Amino acid sequence: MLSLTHFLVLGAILFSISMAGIFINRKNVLILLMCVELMLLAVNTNFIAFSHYLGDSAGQVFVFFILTVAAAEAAIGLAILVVLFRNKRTINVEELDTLKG
Amino acid sequence: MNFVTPDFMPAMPEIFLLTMVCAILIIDLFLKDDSRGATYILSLIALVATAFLSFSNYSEQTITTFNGMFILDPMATILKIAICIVVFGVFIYAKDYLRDRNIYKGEYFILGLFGVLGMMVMVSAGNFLTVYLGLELLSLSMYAMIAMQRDSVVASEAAMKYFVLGAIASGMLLYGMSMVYGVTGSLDLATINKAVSTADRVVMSFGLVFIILGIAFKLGAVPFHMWMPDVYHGSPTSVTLYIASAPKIAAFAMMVRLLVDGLSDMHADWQMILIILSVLSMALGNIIAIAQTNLKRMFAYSTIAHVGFILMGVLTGTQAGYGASMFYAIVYAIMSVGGFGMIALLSRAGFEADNIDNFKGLNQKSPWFAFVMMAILFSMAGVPPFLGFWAKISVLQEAVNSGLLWLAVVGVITSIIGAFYYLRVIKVIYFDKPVDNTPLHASMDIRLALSINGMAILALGLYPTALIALCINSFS
Amino acid sequence: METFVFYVFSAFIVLSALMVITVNNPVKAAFFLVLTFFSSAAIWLLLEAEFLAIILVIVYVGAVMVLFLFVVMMLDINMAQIKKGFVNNLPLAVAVAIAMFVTIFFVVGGDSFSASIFTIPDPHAADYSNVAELGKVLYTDYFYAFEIAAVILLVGIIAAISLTLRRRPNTRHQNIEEQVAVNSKDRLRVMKIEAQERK
Amino acid sequence: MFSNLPLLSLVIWTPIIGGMLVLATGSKNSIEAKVLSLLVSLATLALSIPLYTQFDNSLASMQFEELLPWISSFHINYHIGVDGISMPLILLTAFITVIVIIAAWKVITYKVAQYLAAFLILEGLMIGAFASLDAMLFYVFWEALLIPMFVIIGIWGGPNRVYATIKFFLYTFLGSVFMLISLLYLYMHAIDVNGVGTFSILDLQKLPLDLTPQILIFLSFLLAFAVKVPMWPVHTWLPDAHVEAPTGGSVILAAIMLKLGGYGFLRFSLPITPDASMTLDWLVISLSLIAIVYIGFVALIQSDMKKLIAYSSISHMGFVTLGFFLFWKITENTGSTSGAALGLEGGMIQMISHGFISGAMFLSVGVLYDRMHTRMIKDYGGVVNTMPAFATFAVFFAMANAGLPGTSGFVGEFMVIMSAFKANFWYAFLAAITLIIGAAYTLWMIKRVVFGPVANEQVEELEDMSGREFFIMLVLAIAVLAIGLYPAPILDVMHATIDNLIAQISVSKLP
Amino acid sequence: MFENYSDSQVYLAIVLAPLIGSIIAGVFGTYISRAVSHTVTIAGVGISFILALFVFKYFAFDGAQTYNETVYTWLVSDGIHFEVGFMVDNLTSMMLVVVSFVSLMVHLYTIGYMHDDPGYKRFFSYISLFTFSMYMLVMSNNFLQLFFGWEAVGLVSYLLIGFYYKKESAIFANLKAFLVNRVGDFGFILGIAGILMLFNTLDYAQVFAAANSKAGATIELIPGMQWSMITVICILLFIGAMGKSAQVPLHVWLPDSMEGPTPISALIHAATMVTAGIFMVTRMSPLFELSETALSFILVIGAITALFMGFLGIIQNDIKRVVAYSTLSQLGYMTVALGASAYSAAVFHLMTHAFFKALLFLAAGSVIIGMHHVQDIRKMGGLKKYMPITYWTSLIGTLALIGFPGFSGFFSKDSIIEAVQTAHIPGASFAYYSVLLGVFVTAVYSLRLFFIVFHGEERMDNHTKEHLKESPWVVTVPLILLAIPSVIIGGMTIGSVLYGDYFHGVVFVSEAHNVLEHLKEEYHGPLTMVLHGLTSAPFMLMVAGIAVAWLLYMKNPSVPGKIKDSFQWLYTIMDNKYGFDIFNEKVIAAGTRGIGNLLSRIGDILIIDGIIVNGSAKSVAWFSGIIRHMQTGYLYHYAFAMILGLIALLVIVVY
Repeated sequence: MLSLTHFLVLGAILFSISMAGIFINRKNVLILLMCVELMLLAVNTNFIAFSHYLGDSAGQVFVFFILTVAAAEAAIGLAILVVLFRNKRTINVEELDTLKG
Repeated sequence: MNFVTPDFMPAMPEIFLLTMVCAILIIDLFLKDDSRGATYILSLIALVATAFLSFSNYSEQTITTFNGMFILDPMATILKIAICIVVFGVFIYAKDYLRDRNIYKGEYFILGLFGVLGMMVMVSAGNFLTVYLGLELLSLSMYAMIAMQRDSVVASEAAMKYFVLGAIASGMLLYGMSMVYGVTGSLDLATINKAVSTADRVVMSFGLVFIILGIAFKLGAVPFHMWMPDVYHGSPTSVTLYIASAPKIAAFAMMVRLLVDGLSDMHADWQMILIILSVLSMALGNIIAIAQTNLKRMFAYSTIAHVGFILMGVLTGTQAGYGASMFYAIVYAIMSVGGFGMIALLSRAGFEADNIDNFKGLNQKSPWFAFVMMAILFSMAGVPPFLGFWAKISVLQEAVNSGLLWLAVVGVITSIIGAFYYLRVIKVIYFDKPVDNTPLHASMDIRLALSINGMAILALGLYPTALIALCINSFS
Repeated sequence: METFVFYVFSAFIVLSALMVITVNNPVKAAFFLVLTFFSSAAIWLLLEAEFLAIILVIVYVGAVMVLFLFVVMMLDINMAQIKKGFVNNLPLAVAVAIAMFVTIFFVVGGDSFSASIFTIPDPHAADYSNVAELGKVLYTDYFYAFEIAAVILLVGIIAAISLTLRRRPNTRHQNIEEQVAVNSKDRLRVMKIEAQERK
Repeated sequence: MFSNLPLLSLVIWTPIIGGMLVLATGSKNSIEAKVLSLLVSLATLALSIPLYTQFDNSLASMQFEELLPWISSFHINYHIGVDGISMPLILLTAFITVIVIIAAWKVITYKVAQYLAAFLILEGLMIGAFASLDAMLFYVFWEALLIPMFVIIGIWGGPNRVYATIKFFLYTFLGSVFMLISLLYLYMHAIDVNGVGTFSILDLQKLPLDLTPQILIFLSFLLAFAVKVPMWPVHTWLPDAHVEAPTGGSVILAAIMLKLGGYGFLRFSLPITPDASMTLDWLVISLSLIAIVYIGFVALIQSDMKKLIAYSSISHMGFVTLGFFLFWKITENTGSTSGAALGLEGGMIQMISHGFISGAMFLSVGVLYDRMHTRMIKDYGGVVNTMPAFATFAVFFAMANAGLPGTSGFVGEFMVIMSAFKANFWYAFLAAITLIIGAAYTLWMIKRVVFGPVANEQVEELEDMSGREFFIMLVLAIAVLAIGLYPAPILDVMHATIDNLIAQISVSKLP
Repeated sequence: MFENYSDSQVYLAIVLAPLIGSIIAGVFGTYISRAVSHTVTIAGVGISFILALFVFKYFAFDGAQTYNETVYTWLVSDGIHFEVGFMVDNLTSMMLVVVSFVSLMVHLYTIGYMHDDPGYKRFFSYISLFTFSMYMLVMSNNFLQLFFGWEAVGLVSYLLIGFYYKKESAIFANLKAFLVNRVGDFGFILGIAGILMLFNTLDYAQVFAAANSKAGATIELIPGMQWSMITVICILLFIGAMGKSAQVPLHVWLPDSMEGPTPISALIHAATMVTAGIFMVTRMSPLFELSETALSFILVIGAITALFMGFLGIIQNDIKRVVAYSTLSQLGYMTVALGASAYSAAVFHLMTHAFFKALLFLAAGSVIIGMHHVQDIRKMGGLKKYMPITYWTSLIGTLALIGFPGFSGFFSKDSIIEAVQTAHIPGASFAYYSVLLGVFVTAVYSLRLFFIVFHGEERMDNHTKEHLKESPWVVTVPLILLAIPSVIIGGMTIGSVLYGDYFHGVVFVSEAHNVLEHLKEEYHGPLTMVLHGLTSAPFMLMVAGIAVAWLLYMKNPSVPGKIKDSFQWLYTIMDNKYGFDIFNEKVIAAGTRGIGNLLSRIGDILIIDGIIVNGSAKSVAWFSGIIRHMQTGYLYHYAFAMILGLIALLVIVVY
């Protein structure tokens, strides 16, 4: 039978993959944003799993809000990306190094 | 089902502010660019009124409402007032700067006020959910504000970096919250606090680390500080002003809510983590700041160092320690807004005064503002009789009282290193000849506000009693 | 049965997530992300979170991912550049991911969340409405949070508009109001021109 | 008439507020700024005189005490008062500031108001530090006075002023932050012992304390005060600061600020950590003797007059610290405490005397510098030919610096050597070497600068002192001579206090 | 006139009169004329001289008790009263007369000698100040004031040697004088400190009263070795005396001090100041008597000075330097007397020496005036006919100096020689032969000077010769007035001073050392002594010395050159004054500067400033410069830092 651990491990895998994604991807900011979405997915899975196994709806409500916020976040993130692209004509992560030191 | 209408009164300031922002948003739509002053004035009025409402809401007792999601206690009231006052200053300092750069738009003020709302939510949060939502409300407003100067390469780069890292950090915070939720079965901080003793220790610690990461990111503690120099540097000064000041107060509140209200039984665990962060922040912040030539960047590193001190108070785990940190956070915000305000003051159309060399010979151009800047810098360095000294003292005192003498010693050693770069700026202001002799041109309001800011640093330094007492009493 | 479903969709999730981070083309990545979301929705259904599963599909896939794709299409991204340097970063990424996973696994994979502590809950009755349950609390207990979420969305709107809306001063556009309000004096001017001698 | 006034507060705040007013006159009206600041400094001096005349010599307790709550959360009070140790130093401060302001009259032309205001504020802060009976109040004054000094050296200083100011500031800052930690520790310890924390110096002096914390606290105090005094090896900021500082800055630095370090030993180190002082007195004594001898040698080869005088200051301040820490060695050696007060009072009078002499020496260099714009010894020679009046004073102060009996410079050295002999012959031996080296470097400089044939055309064209300069020198000379010939009045005010101090430090504070 | 001599106002008047004169001439110098300045100073000294005579009479003839009163309390510390006060007894009154008399003569003489000098008023101010200082020294009733006077005379000496401040050599000499004196003072102040430690008071009377009871006190200078405290104190005090009284090796300043104007050489560097050491040791006789070691040390130092400084007189060509070396040698005699516990003899010689040596210096000054400030004796000769008064007074002085029987010097010097002969402490026999040989040497250099200057070939240039004439009366009168005591004072006073009870109760001599008691048995009046002197060894040596001088410098003036050529190495040694100056300059002065340089360069600049201070600052800055590159600007590095931090914290907390 499926125990809570199954879902948590799934979440952990997703979380780790998103971490890996942040490192592998050094060229495209968009994919970084997608990695963030993956991370949130991992969190959501965790919350829902807990909610289910605790028999408490709070976790689900939390996920609801996370989804809401993530949507707004994505909108703003993409808007910033557009602004960035207009300025630099690139979204290459490696070229985002004007500011350093 | 029986639904009890919650008590709205404690949240009156927030409700009022939200109403005001919406009103301003609509009014702003109908304003032409040359009458943007109305938005500015209305925003200032909104802040003052909010601060006043918060003040009138002051209560010694802790009041909770909205099903425990909203907490009103003395700390919340004081911090809200502080946030309003600081942002009030931010708006004044930013006005000329914005106008000179053609970004004098209603969105700046509206987003700024939304950020204030977010901070107020954080300050009053009694639930993981409200902490998260307040944090996101603030963060999203700030991301947008940074990118607002759309033709600036560095601003968009800063916004992007802040956004990505901020998203990662909040993801991690959420991950930690999910873990804590898992073992305690609740999102309510008070409930969690009761459940900690019976909860699984390992998972709790695990979640705790993620939560601390979220806090530390917001505060800018090493090693979660990397965004700060770039973002402070890249943002338009008008926005740096904002990011660098009030949000630290909110971040402090978030730390208190999560760690003290929610996880005080885990004190031993988070104390250890915070000690590490504190030491790293103080050391690294101060050391790297020495190598900076950009003032905004330097302040960013100096902020990191200050954060180390803020952490030092909280990690003692004592009421007095929290009070000391709270005092420090407020003081930091006042100093920081003044410091960036000076940069805004000296900047003009087509010219950013964010290099240390831009301050050369300020004493010749304007002895008064040279003095104000000196007060700010000495205050940051922790030299009496300026306010920053008392902040350092309170925190160090609590560290010593908790037997963390060595940490206090680390603190003072790093602050000696810190004194060096502040002195370098003072040196430039006072001892060097001006490079260009363009006189200062700034409106009366910014001059007045900066003067009051500087004098507050001195006056409160001479008589910090009331402020300290307020902060300390918030926790007892 | 549930176990089987879990493993199948988990495999989908993991694989597609891996594809998201490894493919070069952001469009492909977006589609793999969509796949991940779909699979997750399935997993969520296993956890009796029907409303959220639906929301995930509708809001995320329907709105957010479309937004992503829209942006990808809009931006003229140089694909050749993106391909470089992938292998160099792989070992580090894998190391970090593994370290992360091992650390998390140590905590969640242990006894803390075993079935003995978190007993598998009984499935809800058939007339159980996840939506109703959430709806009930959302507007009562979570009223405050709900309002804040609304504000956040407002901020998202304001931000997105103010960041991306470009007023082009040089573009020609009609102003109906102006056209209608025009009168002959504005349009027609009678000028008296002095006769000039031809040189 | 004065009995109802908060005299001490007036003495502290008159110059500070006066300084603010001077600042407010702006840089345009330099003459108004000058007159105003002179009046303020004179008023301060006048206000400080009742401190002496109404002082009760027979009391060891604090007099003119004022106590107001300040920061109640940390039990920090605005608590001020004077005893026989601090009162003379306050008078000295008020006096020297008047001199400095007169000396600046014609010399400073750049941002006069700021310059004078800085000195007035500095004066208030220094007096505040001397008068503080609350450790945190003391610390506030102690640190705050770095700021005007920093500004003074930095704005009106020499070409290498940036290095000097930053070095000066960081050195002293480094020294004092550890003291701060110690004070915080003591506050906490007071909570442990009495249940309530305190920063009151007098209460801290009564606090029982284990040896290990005492030693650590002592070392932190030592660092703070040693930097200020300065003692070898934390002295290197002083020559740089002096060389770069404008004349007035050098005068205040040498005459008053160094004394804060010596004062700190008496007010903090000895009474708060007597057992650690006993354990580590060898350290202070060694450092003092090194300062006296080593620095004497270093002074000998200086080619810059100000540097030479700066090193000479360090060497002379070595007597102060030596005198302060002889108590235990004397009791160990002779079995009686007789002679200890001699050392302590000798140190005190050495501080006061050094205030006048070093001030006068720096002013003398200033007189020359204002005319020739060089401080190098080699640029001078035969000044006596063109400036006979100046030469007279220069030789006089040089002799005072060399500790000639009849001048104030002798009194302290004499008393400390007398006391040191009781502790150990070799202490006295090494200390007495200053008689030779001190004379050597001072008079060698005089020989090269003042005496001899006219060295060059610039010297040929020198004008003798103006009436203003003459007046300053004369006043200082009279002071130096008066103390040298009749030091008893100054010593009488401190007997009770010093005896009390000795009684305090002879009792162990170990619980 | 002054009925009650115990009235302190008399003593105050003695002290203050010259001080007031000095202040008037010095401080108000610009406002008064030359005449006023010399009048007031001479009046001041004159008053004090007259008062000193009365005081002398009071003590010497009226047999007054010792006067010991405090004028004011300088300071009180630790219960110890440091006071300024006067102690006047027979010794003091005699010193007062000598000092005031010589000083008065010098004041008068100065009117003539310094006639054309621009520093006229300054000079008068200085010498009056000196007189004041010397009074303070001799009248002191405690060690503190003694030290004050001690240093004050040093100060005036410094000012006066450097009187010609434009002259490099003068300002070098005064620095040297001050510093060498400071070396002595270094010992002196330690000695005073020792006194304070042992007796807890600096008052003479109390110290002397307690001296015997503290004789056994010891001090551990080097761990494990106990030294007698009294010996240590005495040697330290004597080091002070060595500086002031120019004993080897602290004598080097005295010949150089001749850079000062001649009246100074007479007053300070011959008659009074340099004898302060002798006076001091005599004053401290109750202490010195307790330490044979110290006495022995004194004896040997004195003997070396007496003999070897005499040798140097033979080869000097500067008229004043010859006299200066003679002074050194004579001071050696006095010191020898001290060492032999013949304090009275020392003071007696001090007195006679003051007169004839002042006379010789002033006579030399007269010659210098006549020669238009040429001081090289090789450019003189045959001055007898031009300057008769100077010639005759010089002769008297010379005879007194060489101890020709009947002259004052004879009585004092012979007594010393005999006293040493009688002494038994270690070093006595060395001292005896030294002083004996010294008689011969004294005769040689004195007569050499005399013959070369006043007799023989006239070697001056014509211009000088034309203007050569006897000095004015202000110069010659003091010469004559000094010549009188040079002749008679010895015979007149030897009976009471040496063998009478003049010093009874003033000078203390322990039974074991009491050499004068032995001599007293053989003493039967001055005349017998003269007669006896004609047959004694010193007389023979003196005659031999005169003969040698006559042979070498009158009869065969070419011989000295040949001797010099054949003993070149010896001459070189002597010409370099045994290398003391070279040693001081090359080793001590250069060494000190070297150490200073070393400490400054290596200690301060390199180690403390370079490595520790700037080094740490630089290393922090360097580290900062390096570590700032952690902030690469790359997003993934930032994220990496976060995740690494996260994992690290997880590892720390969870495990």
